[in-house]
Amino acid sequence: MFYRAARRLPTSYSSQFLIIKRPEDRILAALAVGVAIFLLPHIASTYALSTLLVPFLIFSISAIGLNLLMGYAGQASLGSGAFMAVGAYASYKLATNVPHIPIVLDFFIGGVAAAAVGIVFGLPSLRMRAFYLAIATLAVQFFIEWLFSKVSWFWNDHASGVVSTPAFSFLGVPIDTPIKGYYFSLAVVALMTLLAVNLTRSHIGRQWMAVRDNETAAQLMGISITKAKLSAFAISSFYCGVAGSLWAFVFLKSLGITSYSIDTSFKIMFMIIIGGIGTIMGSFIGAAFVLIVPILLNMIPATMSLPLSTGVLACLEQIIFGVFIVYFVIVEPQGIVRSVRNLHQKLVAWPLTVNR
Amino acid sequence: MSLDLQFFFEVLISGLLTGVLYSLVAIGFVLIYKASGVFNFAQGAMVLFAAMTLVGISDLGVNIAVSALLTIVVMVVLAYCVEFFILRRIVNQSQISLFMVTIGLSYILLGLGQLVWGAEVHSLDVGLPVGQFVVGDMFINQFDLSVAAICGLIVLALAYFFQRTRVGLSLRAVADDHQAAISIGVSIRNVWIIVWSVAGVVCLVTGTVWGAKLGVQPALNLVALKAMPVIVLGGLTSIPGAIVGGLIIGASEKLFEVYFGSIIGGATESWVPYVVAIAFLLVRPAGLFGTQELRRI
Amino acid sequence: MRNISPTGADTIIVDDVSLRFGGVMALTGVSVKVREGEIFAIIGPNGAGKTSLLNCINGFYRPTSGSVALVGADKPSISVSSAARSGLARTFQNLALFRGLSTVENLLLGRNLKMKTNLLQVAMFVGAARREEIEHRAAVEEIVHFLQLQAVRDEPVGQLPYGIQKRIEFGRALASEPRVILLDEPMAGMNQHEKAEMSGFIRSVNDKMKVTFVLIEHDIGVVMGLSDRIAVLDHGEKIAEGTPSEVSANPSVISAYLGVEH
Amino acid sequence: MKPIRQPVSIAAELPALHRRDIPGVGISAGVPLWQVLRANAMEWSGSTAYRAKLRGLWKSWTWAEVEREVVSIQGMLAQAGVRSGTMVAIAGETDPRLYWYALAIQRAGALPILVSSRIDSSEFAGVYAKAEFAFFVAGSEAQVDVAVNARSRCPELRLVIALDRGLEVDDYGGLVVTEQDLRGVDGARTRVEPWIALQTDPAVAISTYDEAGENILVVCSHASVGKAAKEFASLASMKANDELVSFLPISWFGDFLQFSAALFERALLSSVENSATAVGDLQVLAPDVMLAPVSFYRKMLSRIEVNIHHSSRIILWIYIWSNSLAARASAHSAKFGRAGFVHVITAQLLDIIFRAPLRNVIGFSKLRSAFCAEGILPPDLAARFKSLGIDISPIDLDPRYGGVLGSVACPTPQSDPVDVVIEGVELIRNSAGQALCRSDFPAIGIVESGGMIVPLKTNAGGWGRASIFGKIDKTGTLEFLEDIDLEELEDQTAASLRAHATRLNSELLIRNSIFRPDGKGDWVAVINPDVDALRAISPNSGSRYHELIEQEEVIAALAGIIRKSNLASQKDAAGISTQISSFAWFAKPLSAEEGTLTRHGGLQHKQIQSLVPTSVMETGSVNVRMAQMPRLRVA
Repeated sequence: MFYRAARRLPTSYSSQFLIIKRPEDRILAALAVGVAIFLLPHIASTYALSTLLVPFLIFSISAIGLNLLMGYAGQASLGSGAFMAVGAYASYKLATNVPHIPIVLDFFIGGVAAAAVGIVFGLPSLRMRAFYLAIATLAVQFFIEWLFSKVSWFWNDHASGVVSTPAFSFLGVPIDTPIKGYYFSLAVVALMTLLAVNLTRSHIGRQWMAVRDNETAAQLMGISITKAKLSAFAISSFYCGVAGSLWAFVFLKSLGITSYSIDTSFKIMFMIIIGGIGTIMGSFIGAAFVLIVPILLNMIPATMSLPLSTGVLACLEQIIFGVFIVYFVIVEPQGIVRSVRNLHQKLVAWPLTVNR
Repeated sequence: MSLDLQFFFEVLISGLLTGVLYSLVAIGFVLIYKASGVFNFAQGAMVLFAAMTLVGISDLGVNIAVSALLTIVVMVVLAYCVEFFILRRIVNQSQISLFMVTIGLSYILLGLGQLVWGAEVHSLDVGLPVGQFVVGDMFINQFDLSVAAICGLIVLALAYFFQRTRVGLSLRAVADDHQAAISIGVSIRNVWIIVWSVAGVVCLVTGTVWGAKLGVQPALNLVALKAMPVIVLGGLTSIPGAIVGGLIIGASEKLFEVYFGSIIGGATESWVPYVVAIAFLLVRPAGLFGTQELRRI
Repeated sequence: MRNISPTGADTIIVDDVSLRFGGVMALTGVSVKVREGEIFAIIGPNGAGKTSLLNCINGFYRPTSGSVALVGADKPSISVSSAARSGLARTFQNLALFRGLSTVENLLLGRNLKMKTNLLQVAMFVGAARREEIEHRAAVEEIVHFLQLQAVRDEPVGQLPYGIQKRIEFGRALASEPRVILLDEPMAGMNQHEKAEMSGFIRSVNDKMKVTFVLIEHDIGVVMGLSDRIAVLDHGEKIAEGTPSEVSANPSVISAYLGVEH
Repeated sequence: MKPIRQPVSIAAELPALHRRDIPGVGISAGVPLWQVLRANAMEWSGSTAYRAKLRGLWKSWTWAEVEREVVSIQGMLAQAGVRSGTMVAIAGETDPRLYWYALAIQRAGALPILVSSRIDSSEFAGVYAKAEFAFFVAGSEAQVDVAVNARSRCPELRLVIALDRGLEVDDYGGLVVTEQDLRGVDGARTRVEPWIALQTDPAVAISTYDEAGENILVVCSHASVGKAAKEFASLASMKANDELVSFLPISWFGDFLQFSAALFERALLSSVENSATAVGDLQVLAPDVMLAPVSFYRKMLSRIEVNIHHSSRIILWIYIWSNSLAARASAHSAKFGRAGFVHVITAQLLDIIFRAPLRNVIGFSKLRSAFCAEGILPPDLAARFKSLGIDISPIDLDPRYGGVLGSVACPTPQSDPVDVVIEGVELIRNSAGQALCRSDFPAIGIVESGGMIVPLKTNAGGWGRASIFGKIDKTGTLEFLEDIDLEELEDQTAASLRAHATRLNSELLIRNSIFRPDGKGDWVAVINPDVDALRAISPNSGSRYHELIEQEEVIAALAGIIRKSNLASQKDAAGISTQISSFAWFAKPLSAEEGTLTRHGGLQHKQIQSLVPTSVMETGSVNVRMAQMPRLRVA
């Protein structure tokens, strides 16, 4: 009853480009943004900021990245973690060896490096389909992990494999406290989300979806499969790369290959499967979901005073995520976003049922 | 025979024998893929799960043979659950989403295994011979040889199972053509259960052997991941492919590690198999023994 | 049935094309000349190699021997996408739509080759990119209007009825403003009413936009009514070519059909 | 045509045009429509007058814009050679410009001839033979093609003005021009003085059909159009700034009158994109008054019904409760002349919690259709929607158009039927006691009502509703029918049809069947066949439904059944015997879920396959479509 269909008359094609179509939703979105900017940082404890919100923002970037590749271009990838690593190490090398250039540029170049790697490892996608490709991307994952654990040049030949990242400042403001980190990553997320949305609603996004839905027909439209797939890989990796750099510089303040392991890759994939494959919104929902569940789990023993060891909790977490994946792929392949959309339609149609 | 040549052969043979271990896992993959068209990422987890169950039960003081039987029962139950909760619900979904499901499955199994039997390393001794004996002037690991023998036995057993028994025949029918099989009245669900059970048994054997070699621990899962390059290399649907693939992978990773790995920092086994597999795939997208299905326009 | 066959210049020249799959000869020495602005039908029993011929023309298959030339194309259409660039559009016997996308998006993809803005512009989505999007959307709406697709404008095409999907695919071919459209059984599985509608669309596009058509169709009634010239294939060989009346009079054609009638 | 008079400036008479001080009168009926438009433009220049969906986008025009548009169109037409007395045919659908052209043509003193948008070239030639128009305004490419095909039979046809050419390019040797081309001509914008018409001057000619299905041309004077429009407005209780929806072929009389009514009441008139999108567009448009063929209107209503019934239990409960409450309220008010206090309150509450959202959804604020009869709707449905604030006015049903104009409720039959005076119609009894009626212009009521029972309006006691029942055919002969008991007549027909239904439905081949008039006094049986049974008798049992219904054997079988039923009807005809002239079937088999078929069950022309006359069946040669097929067959 809050949503209404009546008297909403589209009067120009550009009105189709509105990112959020319904005014009601626009209000909601505005509220959400307002909360994210003004309320959250101040009500949230430093702990929550640094262990929940910042990771959420960073992971939603990489989730968007993977979603562009898997959801829109339909190319399965298990190597997102590796691409994050590439980004992180690239910007680390840059930041440490060329200290004067602004940090944002570092991150950008980190992303570009990841994109380059992405293109190289995207090449197999031209010959391979489905899980063959997935295996190929596993190769990326393992190779990159090995590379950054063995070749000490990447972390400036420090004794230990884990090095601390240099402190940095943005526009003269040192990003040192969690709040600043939060705002910084929020800005980055906002920008990259906008870009992603633009891509997906443009003809480039359509080309990706065309390749996903029907390669033969896509060729027929004069789409170069090679270009489409590689561009998808490049941009996806770019997003992951930037996320990787943020992860090292803003969240961990240190750099080690262990935080970009295959588990990370899986985590990101879970995010988009649960959140909603092929939708930008889904990336956010998924990220939030995947990050919040473990925290809730850890609360259980405290609240219900159950004697559960952390090891048990870890196992439970694994099982739960496994169940979620199976559930969503089988029951709701469109992810949580789908359910949200249905709710919207129901609201619009109230008190009638959604026709069709 | 010159020393380095001898050394080469030693490396090669040990590689081949490791490859046999990979093949063991891969055979399970192939069985499941042939029967239910599922690319079972959870294979490694199943191996680990089987091994842990075995160890766990025997640690309760149960005779090893009995606990093996019990484990088999568990694997059959598992197979039934998989059929009931997953397979019958995901008919006509895209292969990649089936793949996703099995990733979820592997998480469940890993979690379950560790939840029930604990995450610490168990040593497992099933009385396989250790030590080495000498052929010519080469040292060969008896353990690996016996593993090879076991592998051979399994292949023979499977061959008998599929060629001679009724179930095996119906299973082959299903593998060849689902619709046809259904139309001649093969209960596809039963076939699924059986195959997953058989795969479970194979997993148990594999797990036992691996466990005896490296000790039963979650890390086994990662080792089992290598079976994936093996099967894509061998071509998903053929057991000989799985074996040959295993041998190739095993040999190549060992040789590479020994001759180049040291130069570039070692521990290259983690990725070399994949690179080899991809190299093959780029030449033969359907793998060594796989058959290329042609697209109809 | 109309017999005024336009005296246009040859657009597509299929010269002595043979196609072999392993042991099977799909086509043996087929030569066809399609004239500018005509509706050219290819008929024949099932498995006569009709679709293979179409696939040769727009580059899905490379002929084992012989050549296919699209007159006025910058280069011989060796690949599918280059064929598309040189103004060749195509629909399929069993639809090749982008099932996940809406009708409008499918049609917009038809105009893909006309979209020039690059990644950066698109990422900003202001100025050129926006203008381009709007302009092509307008062009697509023309087709939506022409094919009466307004009701399904924003529906995902996957769930739409078969007849509509056929129409959308036709529209997608149209959207690329091609010189030649290859139609593979455009009316398969339609009822008489839908067939009439479809041939109406084909005819008026041919009349008004001067688009050349090459079509495969089983409904002889439709073919006779619609096409200017007909080529008859049987077992991969061309057994007749000419106006509808000539073809239907041709004894070898009749025998070929009666031979396989059931 | 009337002799040419000199145009005079209308500035003088403008004040007289709107006498808003006198309530309920407004602009007097005799004023030509374009003057009404101008009056609106002067008083409410800013407010929106028309809305239309073009290429998926909604465009809207204010009264002032429309006025300017009409003037420029007149200039354009004058440039093209339209003079006073010229005849200009118009055909098209759902495009407000069509109306504006009509106004511009009237403004030029010429006569607009409204032609059905679904006309074919031979009918077109027929209309031409009657009117010999030199100009033709074509709403869409379809009509252009019709005109082009008919050009050989229309020697005087000089110019086809195409409003929407789609992808078309060919101008057929200068015959076809687009609007843009004409605007291009220099001086197209030269302002031409309007033509001042008398009330009795012909305002519009409408090409429609008489009861025999023959194409006829109805000419109406400004006065009659105005009166009819106002009458219609009151019938649909239309108010200023009401929103109307129109998507009917312009030639449909009701459509033109709706347009003029909207003009008089200055209501906002929206056109949906096309009939396929109508339902969706309606939800967005949220109109106050909808004018639609009964079939469509019923579809809307029943769809809402179904929707509500499938929505949550609570909502259904509120819905039913609110309806019963509203019903009680109306009963109460009927009894005591005012609604009970409690009822009013609760009704208000319900309106807020239930109907308000319902409105937002369906876009029905106080949706009415003047063309939807209580008798035609399933009664419970009608009752429900009355209680939803949708009041439905009774009207006669014409099989082809789903409704006709001029059915005004006539509560009190006048005592003395003879001295009836109809506007411009004169009634006399001849020696045979038969009443003859002479009219200087064919009035709407008369022509539209060909062969039907119409209540005629008298001016006894001003706009008193006193009336007589008479039957007037298009020659103008009126015979009185007081002695006929209409209900009785209706019942007998219904009974006979029911008998048909039972006979047909008892057959294995036929699931169920409904009947609708074929406009020639006989009936069309629309059959929902049992597909499996059809397969059983068809030579190729594998064939699909749409193949099945074209097979000779199937058609022959069905025809046989119907012939049997016809004979039976003749034999045991108690009173009236109905005959089935032809039968049709649904384009796709109706499942049980798609609702049982009532006599008026949601059925549309486009759902029906082409008619197969039973007579054809008798002569054995079957299915013309197949006969055309060349001998050679595909495997």
